[in-house]
Amino acid sequence: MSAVRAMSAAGGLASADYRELCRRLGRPPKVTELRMAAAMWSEHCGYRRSRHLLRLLPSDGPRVIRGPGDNAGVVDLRDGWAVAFKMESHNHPSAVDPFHGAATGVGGIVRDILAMGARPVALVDSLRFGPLDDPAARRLARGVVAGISAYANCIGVPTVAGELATHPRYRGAPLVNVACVGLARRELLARSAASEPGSAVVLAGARTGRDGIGGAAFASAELDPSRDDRDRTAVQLGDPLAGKLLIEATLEALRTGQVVAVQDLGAAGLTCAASEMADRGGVGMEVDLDAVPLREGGMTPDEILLSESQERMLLVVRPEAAGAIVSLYRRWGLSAAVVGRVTPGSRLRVRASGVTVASLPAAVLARAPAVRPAARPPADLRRRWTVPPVPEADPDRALLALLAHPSVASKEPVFRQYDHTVQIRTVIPPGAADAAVLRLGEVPPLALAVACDGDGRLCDLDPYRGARRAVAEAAANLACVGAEPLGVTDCLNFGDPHTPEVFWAFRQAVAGLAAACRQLEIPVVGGNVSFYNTSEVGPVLPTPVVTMVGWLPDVRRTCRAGFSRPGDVVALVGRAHPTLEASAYLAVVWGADAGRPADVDLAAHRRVLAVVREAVRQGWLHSAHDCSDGGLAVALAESAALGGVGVDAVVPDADRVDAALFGEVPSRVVVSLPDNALRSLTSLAEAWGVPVTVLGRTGGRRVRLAVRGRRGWAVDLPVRRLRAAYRSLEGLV
Amino acid sequence: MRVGVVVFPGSTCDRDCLQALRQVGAQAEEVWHTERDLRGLDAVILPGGFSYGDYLRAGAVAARCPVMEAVRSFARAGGAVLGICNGFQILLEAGLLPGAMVRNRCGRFVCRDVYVRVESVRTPVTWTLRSGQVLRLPVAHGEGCYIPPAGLDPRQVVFRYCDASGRLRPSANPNGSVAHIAGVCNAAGNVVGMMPHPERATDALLGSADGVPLLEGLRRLDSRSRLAAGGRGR
Amino acid sequence: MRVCVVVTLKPGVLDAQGQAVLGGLRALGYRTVSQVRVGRYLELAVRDGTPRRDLEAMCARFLANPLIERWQIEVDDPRPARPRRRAVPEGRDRR
Amino acid sequence: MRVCVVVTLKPGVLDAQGQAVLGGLRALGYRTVSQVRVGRYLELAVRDGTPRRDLEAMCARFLANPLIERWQIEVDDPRPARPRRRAVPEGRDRR
Ligand SMILES: Nc1ncnc2c1ncn2[C@@H]1O[C@H](COP(=O)(O)OP(=O)(O)O)[C@@H](O)[C@H]1O
Ligand SMILES: [Mg+2]
Repeated sequence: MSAVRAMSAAGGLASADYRELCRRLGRPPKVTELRMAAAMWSEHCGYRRSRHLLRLLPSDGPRVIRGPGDNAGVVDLRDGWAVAFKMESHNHPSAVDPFHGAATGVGGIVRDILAMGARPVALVDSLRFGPLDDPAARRLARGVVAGISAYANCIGVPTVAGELATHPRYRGAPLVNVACVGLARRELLARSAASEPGSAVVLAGARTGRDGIGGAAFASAELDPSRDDRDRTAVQLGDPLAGKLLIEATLEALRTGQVVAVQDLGAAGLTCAASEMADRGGVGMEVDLDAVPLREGGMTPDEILLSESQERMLLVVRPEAAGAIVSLYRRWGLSAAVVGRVTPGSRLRVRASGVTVASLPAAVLARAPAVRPAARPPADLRRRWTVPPVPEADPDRALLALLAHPSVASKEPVFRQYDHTVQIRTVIPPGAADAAVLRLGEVPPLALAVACDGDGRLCDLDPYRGARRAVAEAAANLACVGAEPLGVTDCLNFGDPHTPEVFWAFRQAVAGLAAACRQLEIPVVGGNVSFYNTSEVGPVLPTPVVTMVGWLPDVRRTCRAGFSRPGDVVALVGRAHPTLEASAYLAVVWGADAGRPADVDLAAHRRVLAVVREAVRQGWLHSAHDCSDGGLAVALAESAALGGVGVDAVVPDADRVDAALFGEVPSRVVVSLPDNALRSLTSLAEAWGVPVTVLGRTGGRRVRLAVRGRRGWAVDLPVRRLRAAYRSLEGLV
Repeated sequence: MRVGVVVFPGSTCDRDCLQALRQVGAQAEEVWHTERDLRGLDAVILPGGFSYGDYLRAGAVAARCPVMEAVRSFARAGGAVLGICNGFQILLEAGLLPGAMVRNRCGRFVCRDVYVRVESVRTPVTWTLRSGQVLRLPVAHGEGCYIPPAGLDPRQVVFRYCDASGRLRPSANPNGSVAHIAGVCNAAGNVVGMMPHPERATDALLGSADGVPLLEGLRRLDSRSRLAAGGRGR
Repeated sequence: MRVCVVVTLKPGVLDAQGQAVLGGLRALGYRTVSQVRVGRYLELAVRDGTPRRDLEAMCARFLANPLIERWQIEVDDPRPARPRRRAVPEGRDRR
Repeated sequence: MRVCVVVTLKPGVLDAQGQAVLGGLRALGYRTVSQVRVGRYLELAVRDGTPRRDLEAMCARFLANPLIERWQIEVDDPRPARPRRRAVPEGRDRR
């Protein structure tokens, strides 16, 4: 037994897993095999604790070409064009080295899109940090933003949307999720399943070095600052120039028609790519490590197999074309070499210096044994559903505080550092509307829209409802620019799955995502799970993040969020009873994360979105903005601040003034429109059974808000002051 | 008019330039960075991006690659050369334009729309415009703070950052450029470098179409030389 | 006092900049150069007598990334009466 | 031989990086730092005996931009029998 423990410990595999490996092999593993299994059976690569739940997510739809299980999901667009998208986390590397961690996160997700044969056309970043008054959190935020900016700008992919929120529960454990969207010709879509025995296996891109060894296992363990030395090798450095060249070279290689399959090298490096490609295709593969182009001398076979050096792709190529593909990469200034071949059977054989260091069925590595952790709701949940008695805050001050909170404030200081205009597609840039809009010169006048949402605070109070709200909000964001959803990719950020409360939240969140996507008929075509997001302050808020991609039939018919003209009617589409439970108002003004979040009525939500979407497409609206954090008052103030136009409005009453102004509930959209369009809007809404309430009119230089049935202006502030509060992130990142 | 767009390793705006040139009716083609012969081209664009990762200094490595010898002879023979953003930096590093570029004053990458005022109409990109005309164009760069050499001839300044009404103001200058300079040309006027991206301002949908006349200037160069031959050059 | 800090990547860490510079030198015909590593150089004006451990802490916490970089501090403190030898002389080299 | 090159901006040229580093140090509470200049440090492996003027030319033509930068070359040539004093010692400073 102690021998088992010693062996498994040396390879980094738990003893139960070690026994399972012996059973699958019918013999004890060689040391190299053990290390390969340890990497592949890590949570990060193996999805051991999440796989059975992820199956609940609906992944079918009439437009879906590739769903989960591939490097990225792909949905059909029109005229032979398809859109690929996927989101991934790079939380742990970013905690250790924010700049390089975030940069390599961008590189990694871009290669997933590339591996589908798609040209990356947009990036989306979703970020969480501890409160920014803490210098350490500010440093993390600055480093992460700088890292994304450095990599994304350098490879010429615009970063067009994103999120940034802060909460004490992300202190020391930031979340860095990046999504990439790509465009592909359907007939050029690549496969990731190796096939055609006899084909050559080509490793292309950067040379293999010692960086990132053990990264997969690293992302599957909690961060321990005292283990500085061990983490050291886990930091990977990106080379964005190589990343850019890899995009061009790989797309060119795929156009030759000689590439049978391709996959990026990510976690667990060559081990993961080779075993997954072989397993997916039901073939074997031989790899000769002596042929791998190395960056430094003296690397052991294990290091070569597990290196997480960035900017590499593994290609399966028709044998007669191998030479041409290798020289194609070299012409782009990258290294490339034939490192093996596809074989009949199902075995992955690895040789080094003429010795076989590993020979095992690819499935042993690629199909990690499943684990079903225990789940239990937090004992204090019900207590946290009770809202403490709070007095009514001064509405002016509450509004300014909400606008200035990093989660609400303008993210311009962030996205000003991102090139968001390269590739000349960006019709609605970040910050201007609820979603970004990109024109598609390939299929005019179509356009793509992208939005990204997730609310850890809501999920901490009710992960099921919180996840549903994230889906609902992303869909609302798309509707506000006139777009219809094509699909979702998600990133699930949670703490240690061995903690039953954490795993319960995970399970609830997946169920919520699944229910919402099913009912809204939006397929989940890919995603990523990140566990072990834990620091001294405990696990992070349970944070499922949803990136939703949609399309517009006509890029000229879209809409922004800011009031654009004085004298427009301001109306609220959708009517639901706002509540202070789980509201940003309680959190920001009263420091209370309390109450049970309102659930979203998805049937009603769909109808509201249908009305908004159609109104945008008809060209009736001058602005559309959904009510989210901070409720109606914040939505109105944001539209005023964005457009630089004031507003006088009377909001529907509630039991308290603060609830009327700042209460939250999904399925409400603030629109502005000319008088002559109001009748069209109301009759459309009537046909859908959706209430429309006229709130007031744009104009002037102040935002003045009253509550129906109550005297005087509750809020009366110059737009200038709202704008100043809204710009509170200036200088912080 | 045949316009070549040079593709350096790490260029990111090459495809955008090709697309925008074709949109204004120019015949546009890629020129690989190892090319040594630019015969047959009427104008050359060095596009934006991060050539060679901008490692060392922006544009430093690209300025020393083979195609730049060809660009040098092309320019010497009077050919029109436009460097945009990284292309501008490459021209500076190659010594085809005067001055140098350092990091933006704020220390960060800046992506936003700016206004520039046309200061010289004696160049192949501005000859169809009015002096003093204000254009709205996007910038996206980390190293755009231009430092002119001592005694730069003011006639070599082609664009300056300004506000919407054409006034020179520090708040309208995105990078701290000396004297608000956004673009310069060589003494002969045929080589131009500019930080803003005209190819990104080719449709009101993208926020501005003010880049169109600049690219059209290139496309219509032959009519400019006819004008010049007829003695009506500006 | 003047403090010079040289920050370099640890051996084995990918140095993309160094590669690009080497390529550039080769393209210019300097074939005698076989390797280039690129680092950062910082020159700080610090109040005289600032203890060494403060300087070390600045490097470890901010000026360098201890995971991938190492650093070298040279202090030019006028106070201790030691010979003023410049470790990394300032200014352009005189030929 | 090993050649170390330090490239710094000429005085008077805006050093945005230096400003940013200074700001960062201040934010961390290091108030004794009053100025920071940031430069580049290059370590080249060059064939022994490469003449000084070649190194100068590399700097003037490529490694630095003479318009805004100046440089300092330190050569660690094993051949000339002079004391092997490292100008910029490599490796992390030992305490
Ligand atoms: N939260 C999730 N929702 C839907 N699909 C997921 C999720 N997490 C992972 N997947 C899918 O599981 C597969 C494996 O994911 P991952 O290991 O991140 O892929 P890769 O390593 O190729 O980037 C992918 O197809 C991915 O889309
Ligand atoms: Mg992948």
